[in-house]
Amino acid sequence: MQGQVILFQLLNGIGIGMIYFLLSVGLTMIFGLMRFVNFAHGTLYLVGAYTAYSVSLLTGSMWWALAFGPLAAAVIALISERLILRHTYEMPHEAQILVTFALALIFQESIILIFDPLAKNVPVPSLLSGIVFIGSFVYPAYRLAVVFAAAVIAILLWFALERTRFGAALRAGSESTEMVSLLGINVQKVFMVAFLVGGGLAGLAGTLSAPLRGVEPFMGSEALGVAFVVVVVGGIGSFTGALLGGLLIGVVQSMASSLWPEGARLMIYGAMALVLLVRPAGLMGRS
Amino acid sequence: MDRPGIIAENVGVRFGGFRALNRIDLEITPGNLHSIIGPNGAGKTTLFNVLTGRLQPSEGHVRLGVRDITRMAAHGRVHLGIARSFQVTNIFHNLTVAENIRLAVQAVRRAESWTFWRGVNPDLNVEEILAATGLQARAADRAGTLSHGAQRALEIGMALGSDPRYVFLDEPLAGVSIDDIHRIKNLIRSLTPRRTVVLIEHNMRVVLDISDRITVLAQGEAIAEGTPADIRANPLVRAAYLGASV
Amino acid sequence: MNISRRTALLGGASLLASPMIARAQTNKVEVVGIYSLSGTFANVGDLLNKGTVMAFDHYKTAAGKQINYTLLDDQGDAGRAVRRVQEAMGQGVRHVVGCTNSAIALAVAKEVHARGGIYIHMAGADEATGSQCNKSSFRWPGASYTAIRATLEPFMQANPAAKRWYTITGQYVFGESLLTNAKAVMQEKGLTNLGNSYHALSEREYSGYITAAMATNPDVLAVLNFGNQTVDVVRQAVSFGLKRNVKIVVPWCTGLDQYQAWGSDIVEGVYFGTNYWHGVESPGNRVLSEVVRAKTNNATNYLQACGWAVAQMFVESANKAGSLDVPDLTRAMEGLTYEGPTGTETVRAADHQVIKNYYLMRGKARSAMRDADDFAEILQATKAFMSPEQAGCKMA
Amino acid sequence: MNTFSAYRPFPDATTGALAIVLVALPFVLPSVTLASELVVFAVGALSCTFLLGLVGLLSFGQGLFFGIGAYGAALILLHSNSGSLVAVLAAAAMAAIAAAIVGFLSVRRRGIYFVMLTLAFAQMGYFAMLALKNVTGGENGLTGVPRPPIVADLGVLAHPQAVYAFLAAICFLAFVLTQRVASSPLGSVLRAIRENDIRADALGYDVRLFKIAALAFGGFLAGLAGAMHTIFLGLAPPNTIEPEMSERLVIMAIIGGTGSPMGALIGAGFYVLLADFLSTLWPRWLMIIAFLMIAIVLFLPNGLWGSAELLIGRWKSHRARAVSPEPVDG
Repeated sequence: MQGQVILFQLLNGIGIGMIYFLLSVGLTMIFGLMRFVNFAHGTLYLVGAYTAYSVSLLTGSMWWALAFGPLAAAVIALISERLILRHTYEMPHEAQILVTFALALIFQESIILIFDPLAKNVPVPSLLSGIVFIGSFVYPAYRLAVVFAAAVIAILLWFALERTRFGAALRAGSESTEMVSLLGINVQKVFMVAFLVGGGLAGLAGTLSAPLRGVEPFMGSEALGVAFVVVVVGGIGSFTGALLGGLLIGVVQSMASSLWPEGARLMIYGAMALVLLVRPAGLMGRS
Repeated sequence: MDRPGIIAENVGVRFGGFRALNRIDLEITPGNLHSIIGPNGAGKTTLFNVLTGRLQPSEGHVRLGVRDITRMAAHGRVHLGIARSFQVTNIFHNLTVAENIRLAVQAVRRAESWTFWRGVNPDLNVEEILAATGLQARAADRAGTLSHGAQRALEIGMALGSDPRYVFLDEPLAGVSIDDIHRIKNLIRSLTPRRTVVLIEHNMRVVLDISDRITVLAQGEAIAEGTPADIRANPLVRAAYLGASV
Repeated sequence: MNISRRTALLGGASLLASPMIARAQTNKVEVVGIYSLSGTFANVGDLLNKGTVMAFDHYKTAAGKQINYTLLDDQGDAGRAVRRVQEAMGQGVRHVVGCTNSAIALAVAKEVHARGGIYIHMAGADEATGSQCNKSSFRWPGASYTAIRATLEPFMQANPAAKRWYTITGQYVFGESLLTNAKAVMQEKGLTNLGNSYHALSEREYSGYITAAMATNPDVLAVLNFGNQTVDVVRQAVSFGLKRNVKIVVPWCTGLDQYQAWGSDIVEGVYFGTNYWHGVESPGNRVLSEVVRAKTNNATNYLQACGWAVAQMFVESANKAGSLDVPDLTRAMEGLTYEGPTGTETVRAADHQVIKNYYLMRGKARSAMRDADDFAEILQATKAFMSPEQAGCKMA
Repeated sequence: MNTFSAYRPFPDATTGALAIVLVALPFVLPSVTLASELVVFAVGALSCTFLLGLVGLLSFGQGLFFGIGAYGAALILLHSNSGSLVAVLAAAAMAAIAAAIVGFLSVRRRGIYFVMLTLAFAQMGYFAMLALKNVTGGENGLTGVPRPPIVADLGVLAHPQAVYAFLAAICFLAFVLTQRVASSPLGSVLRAIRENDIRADALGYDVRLFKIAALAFGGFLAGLAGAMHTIFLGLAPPNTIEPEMSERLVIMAIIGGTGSPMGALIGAGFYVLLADFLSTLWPRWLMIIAFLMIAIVLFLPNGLWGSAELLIGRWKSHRARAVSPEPVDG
């Protein structure tokens, strides 16, 4: 029995971890590319989730939400990059933190204005609303679908980063800042794409998790905390790091909820501090 | 004189798969002006970093006389009398010239550096170094506003601030105008024999003129060592490095 | 103070933070409300405040004087709440209502008591009318003891076969207090407590706890926490198919707003305990429902009812006392009986707890709902309260 | 340039200005409690101003030390019969020790990694507070904290005015101490580390040790503010140790400008007064603050006080030029 519980916690952890990965991959790319600290990244997750809520309310279908959630987040990411964030690239860290933190506040308060401060439910797409039997245990079909979808996206992303010239530039740039200009690629364009893709993925994370946990206006800042942990654990700028970090944090959190539930949250920060002290650059980072 | 020398034994430095230094043995004799020369990428600055404590070698030892200082941090070695200047000008740009020197002088007075209940001590020996480096007139100016040559002089002045027994100067003449070269060259020469000077320099005329000993590095290996005359005559060095320039 | 010099000194700043509470006027009574409209608890504070505003708009006067209500936003911060109360009371205010969480209520209760005011609130912590009770503070809702007794006991009576229980509890004072009470009931009834999972205050992902619960094969899963966490735990438990063979009981639920957050698919068949339900037939609730319907065109939720109730208690006690002096009000309040949102409600003199109904409800199937808000039916209404001695209230 | 990194004489004109402002505050503000809150947060923001402005360390964990100061003072006052001053100083010392420990663990990392580590420790501190609820009261906090006289029977803190006077005096001393440190030999070392830590190391300064010391002093200031907060309110609520507290202190410091200790007072004042005023106007007041934050960062990179200083400096040199025919600076 105990072994089976561990197996299930592992499965849960992978599910959470995959969402953490989607949430964090944009943050780590932008971080790596520009040494830019985006405290507004959680907002994109928030936007994705609320778009999912609105779209599923309007159309009655979660499938449309899956398209619009990431799109809305990507557009918002792009607009804020063009309008505000790029003016801060030359500024010190603290200025960037303050500006992006302020942006996050603005979006959070706007959500409260547009909707209201209460939590909302987002229905699971009817096709996936059932449960799957695994031995004597059951598992929500939707959660399995999320793991599957995130895995597919991770593979696609890996392909785009490994097998295309532009992807190579993006990856090289995020792992070493000077590389992009050396490769003779338009840096501005790389930044824009990073924001667009990274924002879209964070939005997708929000969209996918909306039926799992509902939506509420403060989910963005909470997601940001987790995303930071994942990025630092994985190593700044590393795509594989975000994947590994996301999975590690997801599994640690899930396992801890069986072993030491009240400390589940403490554990992820503990894991982060531990990784930083032992491997300062993160699991996959280069110092 | 019973001053200890600085000794490198079998020092090697690797960055990942790249060997920056390989089995270097070196002895810096007290009171000498010892130059390290070699083509770009030969490992000169890496050797400097190992000897002054910015970098720990992957293998081998660094000793000061009989004392092993391989693992000692850079700031600790300053207190043993080992100071350095940097290849790329490395000064406090937003502080005044006098403040740059004063910080260097203050560094070896531990109690003074931790004093927080009163203003800075004006008695510190700043004037003398300003005079030696020819920077008196600019003492109150922001260091960042100095000309390149004056900044190089300030670099050396800061290295002298701790009144060191060993001064490591990394390309002090790089980018310095003809007029200043002579002045800085004389300043460096005047440091010995009271102090021991270790010098990295590309200007061969100056190196051959003022050095007591010269070590030649190429691709991380010491290929020759001797007096300027020895080095001038060494066919290996001529082939590897000096070429037709001498 | 010379106004012109003051203005000259700090420019706009003095104007900026000008006191918004008018000095005591003889024909008016100043009442302040402490709610969080920003910060972590903004989701609750806004609705609570609206309830209070609607009540004062409706009653207009207390003891013949016009009510002048001012909201003090505590920003979810007990320190700021106390500071604003200090400030208001320094300007002569004596009547304070409202709170968004227990920490704020306990801190404000001490402050109002020390400064000789009266405070009516809706804190969930048992201490409010227990170890930390005081002469100046009154609490409207039933707290954790009530929630457990009024929910679990009738549930157990109706489901004698459900013997094996598992609990998921929020790791904070209120959750602990629900758990302690629940364990006591289980022990009294000789039920098996299979285990408990604690989760942190900031937790959002419960699949781990739910999996742990499922592994023990329980008959009943009791969800012991509040707010959004309750919503999340139940939603995720249902998504794991738990409803097929496990009964879910949520002793502390805010009713309508949470049902709306879940949707009827989740609510169906789940048992809830709640302090208020808009469908209750009573004179007090009729008034409340009409006012809320007129203002918002919606049914009343628990938060609005709470905000309403503390304001109503103030008005009722003032009218009974015919005075707004704090000692008179306190005397009038002790033993006050009035038609409140849950029917006839009484303020118990010994610990200043309002004795009122608490409801056990069960979610309806979508097809059985008469209107969009008819999520659940009331199975039982109970007035279950700890005795003041049990609660440990020694009036200071 | 008007930055903390420029040497300033001690005491300077701002020392006197600070004294005047602290005396005037309770008279110009609508309530003395508002003035008290302002000086508490001024000291809290000062810890960030000091670390960021003088040493170049952006700590997102000052809320942790604020919280340790707040809870420390509350526990001392609840469980011993020491006077208020001893409680405040002891709590601040506890915070300083905690900051030194956190510093020891985090100064090995630089730049953004350092920021993340301080953030993580601040989060851990919050969860630890929740976990130790027998000591800290969990999410209810510690209430009913007594407010004994300052020392023995002297300095009774019965009235809000007396509390303000006590807090303002501590605030003044904290600012003066910070100014003193900034213009001392130690301050010059910290400034050098901020400018160029590799050079400072090569000159013979143990950069890590100096950073730890600076963090301890920053922790002391934050702890002092936390303890003042407890004296001010008579309670230690959980939000004193929440991560939001860290954010708030950093925001105040940056809004005010980290170029001078006065920036902390201006930033704290701006935030506290604006929050107080705006929250009565519009529940979504945070949005206005957020817009102002962006505007300040984009258009006044030196912060409010830094920009004001620049203006004053420009005006002075303009006037000097108008009076004397010779240009003043070359």
